[in-house]
Amino acid sequence: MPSELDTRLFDPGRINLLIGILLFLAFLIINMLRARAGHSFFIRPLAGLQALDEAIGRATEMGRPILYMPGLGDMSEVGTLASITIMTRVARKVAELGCDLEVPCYDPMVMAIMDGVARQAYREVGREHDYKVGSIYYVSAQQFAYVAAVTGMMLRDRPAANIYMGSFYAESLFLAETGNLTGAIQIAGCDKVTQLPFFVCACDYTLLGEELFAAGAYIGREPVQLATIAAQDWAKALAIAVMLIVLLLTAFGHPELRRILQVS
Amino acid sequence: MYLGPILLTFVVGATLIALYFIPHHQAQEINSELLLWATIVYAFALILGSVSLWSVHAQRIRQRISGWPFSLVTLFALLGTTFMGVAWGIGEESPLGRFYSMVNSPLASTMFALLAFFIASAAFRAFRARNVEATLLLVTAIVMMIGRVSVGEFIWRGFPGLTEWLLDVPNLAAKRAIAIGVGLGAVSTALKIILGIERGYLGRTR
Amino acid sequence: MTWADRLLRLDRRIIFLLVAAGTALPLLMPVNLPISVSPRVEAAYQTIDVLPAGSTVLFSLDYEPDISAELQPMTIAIMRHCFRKNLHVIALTLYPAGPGLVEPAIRVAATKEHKVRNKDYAFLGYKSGFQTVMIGMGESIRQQFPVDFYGTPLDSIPVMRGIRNYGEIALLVNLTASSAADYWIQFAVGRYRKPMVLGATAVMATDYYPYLSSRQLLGLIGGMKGAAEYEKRMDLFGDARRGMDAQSLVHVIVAFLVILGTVALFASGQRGPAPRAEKPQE
Amino acid sequence: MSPVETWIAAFLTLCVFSFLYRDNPFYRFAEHLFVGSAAGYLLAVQYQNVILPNVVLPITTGKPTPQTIVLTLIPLMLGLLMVARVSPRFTGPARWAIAFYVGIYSGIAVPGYMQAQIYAQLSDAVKPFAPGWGAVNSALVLIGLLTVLAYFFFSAPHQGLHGVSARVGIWFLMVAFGASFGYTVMARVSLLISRVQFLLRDWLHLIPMS
Repeated sequence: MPSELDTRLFDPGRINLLIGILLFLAFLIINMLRARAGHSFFIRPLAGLQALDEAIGRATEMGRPILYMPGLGDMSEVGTLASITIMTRVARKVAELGCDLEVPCYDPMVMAIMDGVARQAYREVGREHDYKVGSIYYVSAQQFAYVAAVTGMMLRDRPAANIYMGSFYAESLFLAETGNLTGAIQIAGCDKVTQLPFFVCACDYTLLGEELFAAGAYIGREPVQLATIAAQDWAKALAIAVMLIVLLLTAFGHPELRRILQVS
Repeated sequence: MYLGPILLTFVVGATLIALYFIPHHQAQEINSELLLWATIVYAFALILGSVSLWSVHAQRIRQRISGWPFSLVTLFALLGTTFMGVAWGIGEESPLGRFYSMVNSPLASTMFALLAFFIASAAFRAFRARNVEATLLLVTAIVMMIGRVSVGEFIWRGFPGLTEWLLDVPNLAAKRAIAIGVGLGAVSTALKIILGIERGYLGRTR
Repeated sequence: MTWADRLLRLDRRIIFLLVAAGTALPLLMPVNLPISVSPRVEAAYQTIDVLPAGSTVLFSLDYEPDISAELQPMTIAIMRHCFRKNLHVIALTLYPAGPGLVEPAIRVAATKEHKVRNKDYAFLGYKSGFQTVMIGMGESIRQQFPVDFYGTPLDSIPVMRGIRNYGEIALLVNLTASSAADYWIQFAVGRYRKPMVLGATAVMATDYYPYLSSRQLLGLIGGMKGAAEYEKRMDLFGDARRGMDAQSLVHVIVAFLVILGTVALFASGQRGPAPRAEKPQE
Repeated sequence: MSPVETWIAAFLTLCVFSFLYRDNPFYRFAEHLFVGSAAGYLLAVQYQNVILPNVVLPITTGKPTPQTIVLTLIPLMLGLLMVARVSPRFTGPARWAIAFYVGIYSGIAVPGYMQAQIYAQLSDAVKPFAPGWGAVNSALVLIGLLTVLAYFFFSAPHQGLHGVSARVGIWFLMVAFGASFGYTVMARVSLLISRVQFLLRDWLHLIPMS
């Protein structure tokens, strides 16, 4: 047999990756401890988030529903996870004001989770019985079947606000263009760079790439969540520092250090 | 009520991270088995989803909401395709296979093709050089569109080279920064979930 | 109302008609504009071209009918190239609707290059679960695909003899319209150190330039245009090259529309609708 | 495809194209047909490819060993908990299945993203500069990378040097968006070409078959 069965308990070629994960974990924990100790974190404001409340308010006045699309990513996409966190805020606001919410889902797992989030939000504001079963529903895990159903819904039910948060793909232009045609307020957040130009053009506010993840943490303004954004910034700073040091050393004839970034 | 599931997420997540560093063949088998389980859970979630789709349309029919006959179409299609696939399989020549290439394929590809029209209308209506940023976007887009096709070379021989440079230098730089940022965001979110800091997915908001 | 104002209110259906005409006319009356081969496609071509005869190339063809316009011609062209160089081909797909496209594509490529199933190539069929399959194949291909698409056990297929896992694969070719590419890069390239060539839709192509520069990918073929370039390099005349005239014309139309929109906006003296999307205020 | 199938496919193609004029009953019919058949198709595929071989067959065929039974029952239990969510009373138990599922994907994500998107990209970013004129490009890539990273710094206001970098970063971002946009036009047009090819060639026979 050409390749023997592997019996090693650790792959030494990956130790640098392990160190990276542990460092990042340390950044997270240090910043969370700082947050516990009462340190307040500055996070630059994200315009799209401030617009969310406004949009929900307007929908309530107009008596028309809000359409919340959690993207076409599954649970392995971080954009979906961020979308779930943003949904917690949207659902609570919607529950408070008592307007209609529609959440068509592409992934059944996401549907189940979103349903749980919304129920909980209604419970928290003490309106458990106002939650409409079936307002969060699965449409189809086939991309354009989903698009067909949602655009149809946009044209017929005329939601007052369309909120796109999560990982969107080719459907972005289709949905955003149709939404634009119906005159709804549109707020988007997407981590797929390729689709951003379309959201930027057709929506009132757009969270670009990583801002979507930050929004998830930013939204509750809880110190522990904000601390995680700070930890990410530390990691970014570390990455920049490592890059510059290695480049400088290379310029002075010592390219060896580059190996610390190579994983087997 | 939440402690159990949070612990489960922690154990499963931490195990999968550990397995990345353990090349032992038995460890890798455990890895495959766990991934398979996730696939199975998803399959059951899809059953849950289909029930949800069914009840939404059944409700529309029961309450005679405008356009309810169309919901009948959805229900028939759902029931019919599921039955065909479970009874006779999903192969290329099975009834479902033929149905798919006759109905789903043309519908999906035509929906996709509509985007060509939408993109043209968006190009006219929304993509306008309002400020420096928008102008940069537009000029790059036009150079790309013209430079990547035969006509571009006809107009100016330097076009293909220019598009390659745009892709290789500014595009590479921006995409790389985004990849790093998104990567960090992803690692951070995943770690938060594994550590139980982020619990939104369990329906717990605080 | 000035001409510019009127132009700004143009019914979008007129634009739709323009696009429809721009697509149909060149298909009915082709002029076959010349095309040149870009360095990325050339790199992909060379990667395959230098493999010694008898090496095994693994194709993961992860796409469905809706996107096949871009990837199907690519599959045929690259496979024909492998067959011409007497390479062994193993194909699989991670999409349930994939086999309906992949099977005919291999058959066309093999027939044109006079190759025989099981002797020169094998088609393993579909298996669900991206990461599961990719990681599992690192352990054993047979465990993931005990039998091929036609139900033949892998052990009785000559071309599969001695092929256990990625260890015996010389090159991975992934043609996809989805994040399957990311996972192949993470697992086959990252975990198992396999060289990889990517064929992607044009939309995805720009996102993968960083991976080319870092040599995680050895070549990149983007969309129908990329497929047309590959066809050209192979001296073939397939569906991709046939579509290129229409492609040129519609691009010109869209570019013209962008410019027209901007000119009309300035001529009308409006600042237009205030920029609706802006970066976050501070 | 047989002639009848081609006609049905062509009819559905036209139903969808009619949406360009405006929403109408034909489009609505196609839309509802599509939603139902897509959901049913996926369900059938999951049944045939996942549930049947991994859950049903291992315990119903041959003599299953205790190990097989346990390894099959665990995911089956988790799956059933998921389905039980149909009734609102069972949202609690379904959390176990969700917790397992999310745990798996978070666990894969950590080393996966760390390797492919952070280490590999950084390691390439610190490659020695290309010689000659290439060094200018290498420098530009580095500047672009640093400034776009600066734009995505959230815990500092965009002021001073950071403000300038973030602004330059936005320019790089816009060029990248433009490139994506150009390529997207290309992709969508290709798909339209293929649909028109189907209508003109396979259905109307106006252009010769290849």
